[in-house]
Amino acid sequence: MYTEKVMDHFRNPRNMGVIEDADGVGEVGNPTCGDMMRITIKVKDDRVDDVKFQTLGCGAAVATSSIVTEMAKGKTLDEAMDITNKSVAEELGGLPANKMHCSNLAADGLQEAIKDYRSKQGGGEG
Amino acid sequence: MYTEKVMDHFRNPRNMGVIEDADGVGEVGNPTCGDMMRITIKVKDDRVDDVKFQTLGCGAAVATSSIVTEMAKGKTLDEAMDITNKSVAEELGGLPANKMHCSNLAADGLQEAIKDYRSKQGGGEG
Amino acid sequence: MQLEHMIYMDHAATTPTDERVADAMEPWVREQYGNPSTLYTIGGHAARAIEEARATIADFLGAHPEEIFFTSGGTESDNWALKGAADAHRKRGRHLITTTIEHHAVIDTMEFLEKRDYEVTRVPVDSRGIVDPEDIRKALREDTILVSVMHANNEVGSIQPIAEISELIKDSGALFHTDAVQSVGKIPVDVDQLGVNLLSLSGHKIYGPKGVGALFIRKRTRITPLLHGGGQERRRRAGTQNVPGIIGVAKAIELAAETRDGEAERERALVARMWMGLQERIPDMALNGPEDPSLRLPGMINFRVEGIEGEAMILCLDMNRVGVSSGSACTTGSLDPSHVLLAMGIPAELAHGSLRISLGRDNTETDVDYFVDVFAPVVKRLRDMSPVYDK
Amino acid sequence: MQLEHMIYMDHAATTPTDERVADAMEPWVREQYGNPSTLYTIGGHAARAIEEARATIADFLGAHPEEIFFTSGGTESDNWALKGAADAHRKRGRHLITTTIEHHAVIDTMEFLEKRDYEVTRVPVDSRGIVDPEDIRKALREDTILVSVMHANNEVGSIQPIAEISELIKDSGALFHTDAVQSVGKIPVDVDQLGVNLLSLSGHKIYGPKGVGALFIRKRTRITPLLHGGGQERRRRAGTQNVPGIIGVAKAIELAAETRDGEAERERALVARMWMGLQERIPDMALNGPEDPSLRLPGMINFRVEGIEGEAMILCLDMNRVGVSSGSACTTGSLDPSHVLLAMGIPAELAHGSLRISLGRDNTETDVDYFVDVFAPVVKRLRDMSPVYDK
Ligand SMILES: Cc1ncc(COP(=O)(O)O)c(C=O)c1O
Ligand SMILES: Cc1ncc(COP(=O)(O)O)c(C=O)c1O
Repeated sequence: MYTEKVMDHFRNPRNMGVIEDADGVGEVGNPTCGDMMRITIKVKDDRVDDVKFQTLGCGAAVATSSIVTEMAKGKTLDEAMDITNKSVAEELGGLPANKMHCSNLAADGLQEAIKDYRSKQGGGEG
Repeated sequence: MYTEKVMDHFRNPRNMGVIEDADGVGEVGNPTCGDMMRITIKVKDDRVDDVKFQTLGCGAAVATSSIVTEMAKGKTLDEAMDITNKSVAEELGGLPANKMHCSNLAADGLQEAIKDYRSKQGGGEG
Repeated sequence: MQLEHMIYMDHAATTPTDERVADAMEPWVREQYGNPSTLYTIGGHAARAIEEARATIADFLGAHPEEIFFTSGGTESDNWALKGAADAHRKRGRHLITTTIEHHAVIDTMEFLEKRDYEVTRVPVDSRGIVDPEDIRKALREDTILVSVMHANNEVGSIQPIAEISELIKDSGALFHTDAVQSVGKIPVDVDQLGVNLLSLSGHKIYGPKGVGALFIRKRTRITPLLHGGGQERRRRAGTQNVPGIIGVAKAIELAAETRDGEAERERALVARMWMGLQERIPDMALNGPEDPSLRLPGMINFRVEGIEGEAMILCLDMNRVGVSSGSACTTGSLDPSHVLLAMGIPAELAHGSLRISLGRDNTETDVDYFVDVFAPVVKRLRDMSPVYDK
Repeated sequence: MQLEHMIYMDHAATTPTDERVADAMEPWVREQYGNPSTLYTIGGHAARAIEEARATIADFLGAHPEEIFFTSGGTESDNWALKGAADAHRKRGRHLITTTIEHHAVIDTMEFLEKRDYEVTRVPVDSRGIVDPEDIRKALREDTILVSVMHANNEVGSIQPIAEISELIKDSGALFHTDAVQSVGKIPVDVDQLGVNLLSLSGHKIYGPKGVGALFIRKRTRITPLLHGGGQERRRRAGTQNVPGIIGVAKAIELAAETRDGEAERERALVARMWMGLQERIPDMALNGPEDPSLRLPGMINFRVEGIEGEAMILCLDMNRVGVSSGSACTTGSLDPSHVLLAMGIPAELAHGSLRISLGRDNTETDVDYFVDVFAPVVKRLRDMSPVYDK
């Protein structure tokens, strides 16, 4: 049911873990729903310098988290904010219909992390 | 669906045909219903001396006609009148449920033939 | 069980499973037992195989894969189409239209619906067993929600003017169902050309397995499920799928796609040869159904034989190792003669004395000639026995 | 497709077809293609084979052959039992009783009936997943026409007190149906001992074929057909019978009769060994379902693992060539966690993190030990990845 790319990210998740002294933390989802992600980012020169994820959830949840870290790394914060759940799913070669909503939160998680970083900066741009 | 005995009587019907100068003729059934029998008998000393059948109908119709001639031959008329459609079916080792009614008329045909004979005798016993 | 010697001429009742179909099914019976609804590898294999099968069938019918739903056979497809459409549209209307020559899966379902507050109009057919599209149109009412007309009749083979009917009723808002169980694989069946919303087919009539079929449901057609439960078949038909059966029906369709037109021509010639032979040898018999072979299923011929009865013919033919069916009541266990023949105006006594021959891929000229040779004496024997035939 | 290396532990989803079953079916796929409703020899062979199969199944269930009706599987049997009984008795009442842990074939059918003017009471279960017979009795009303309680649950394996329930409700006039799809072949199932009027079973859960099942209908039980049409199955279930499937399910029952009790003991021991092994290696997990193994299906165990999610476990296990299912939503394509686990009072996050293992005839101690060996690191890996587990 999953594409090879989804399974590859599930089998070999990229950037799994926590950045201990993160500049921003984003948490989305909820264990009651069976899906939860935590994205931590390190920001340098208004760019996503490092990003890691932790995920509780199904194959789609893990794969979207993994790939969103790859997509975000090195991007400016504005560029990273433009990553959507839809573009994440596309990057994975598609997700099963019933996974489009429930487990496809990774872009939201990244955005939350960036927002968290920005709010800590007092709403400034860095 | 038919017993071996039914199929035997269907394959090798006994006493098939018409007695040209019959003492009694019985006709039951109706081509519209798909089943019709004609039984002709020859009576001697108040016994069924000879009996033949003609049948339009399914396997059960043919087999019951055939066996009723065997059962009747040599019997006194009173004994022959006691042959029922039920005893015919039993003699054949049973008939499929849906054939118990439609195609099991042979005893009726025999009785009609005997009645025909008796009525020609002016209602007397011989 | 000397099957190798049997001459089977009852392909409208069921067909031998093609060896290539049986071979295609076998791995899915033996090794590939995964449940298609599961997540691990063998479940995925089964799920993918089902989707490929769906695509094959869709392609053959000119439909989209998402419009094909697997069922347990023609009867379930018909029941689902009728009850499902009737239920889903009950608020809009309660009137259904069908014909007098449908298969019992439609007739009996219509009767059931009639007892549950639906109203059914049964449009008659002509003496050939063909419905007039105008009669369907005239039967339409404001509250007609479904029209069901079979594509080809299973007793006499008459082909119904489905495309013409759909043209006439397309603006009425009624759904249009056709039972194509007998036509699929034998004559062209294209859902767009026919203009139907719902179409039933069955595996075992096309050299495929028994107990599996499909219902075509055109996109955006509202129909209530008949089997509720698990999420299979995109939540419209619950139940763990019959994976080998589905693979088998798709393989059967694939083979039909390759051979249909040539085979139709071959069978039409065989039927013509048989009919010619029979007419030469046997007096007092007549064709049931359209004279024009193009209005009939290629391998099918139904005829009536004066003075004798159908089941007796079948049994005598079986004694000669020939398998055929009759239009007679006895075959179905009911006392009434074929409703199809009666609807065509054939008198009951002749309906009782009718025989259906349905040839198939395995029949040859030799079979046909053998049939004529054994059938002529059978008729003579039964007529000799008959109290009503004395010509 | 390295199936030979796969360790299959999802026998509650479906079972491998026993070779002897596949062998028994094969002639009926290939040579013996006759339609059982026809009159000639090969039709007769099929008809007789079906009646023998019916007798085998009846015998196994303590029923009469005339009480066994073949269907396309457990889902159809459940739909037929519920809709058929509801329809036939609708004039007497409109109230139905069931439990909160039924299979979707019952749940969804009940929901459908609810939308069609029936009223449904759903009796809850305790934390083990077992219903209290008293609660069923209390739910009875004057107008209750049907009670449906599954015999053994398909997610946690809990066995329901069917005989006790039938004792309590037998004077109520309500029909009693049990879905025995999971229990048949695994624990004793006798229709008189259980005291039911209707009982569903399915072929593919007992090493038999997919797409075939049966419904036991006790004599004199009124129930409306679900599939109308031809006169098959004594006019109660139309449709050309799936002859190979029917032969297959009977063969499966025959094999189950031979091996059931010994196999149950063997599987109970395997499950105990597995659970012991898992508890030694993995912290923070707990059993879902009855602790007492005699209240559970022999080969089944369901447990929750804190901090991780079911589908991820399944995928990781599949990477290790182990096939299992989860109580998690993701397996069914819905977003909600298992309704069974929730009904037992298990919090949603733990229901999401639950796994069902269902062992079968082909599993060995080696398989069980292998499972424990690969599962422990899977849990560790997923917990390492999890934002909610940091013990
Ligand atoms: C026209 C027609 N419709 C429906 C059916 C029923 O199909 P099945 O035998 O697969 O239930 C048949 C065959 O019996 C048929 O000929
Ligand atoms: C308890 C129960 N009932 C019904 C069914 C449905 O049976 P089938 O898959 O044969 O439709 C299943 C299996 O899926 C089941 O476990």
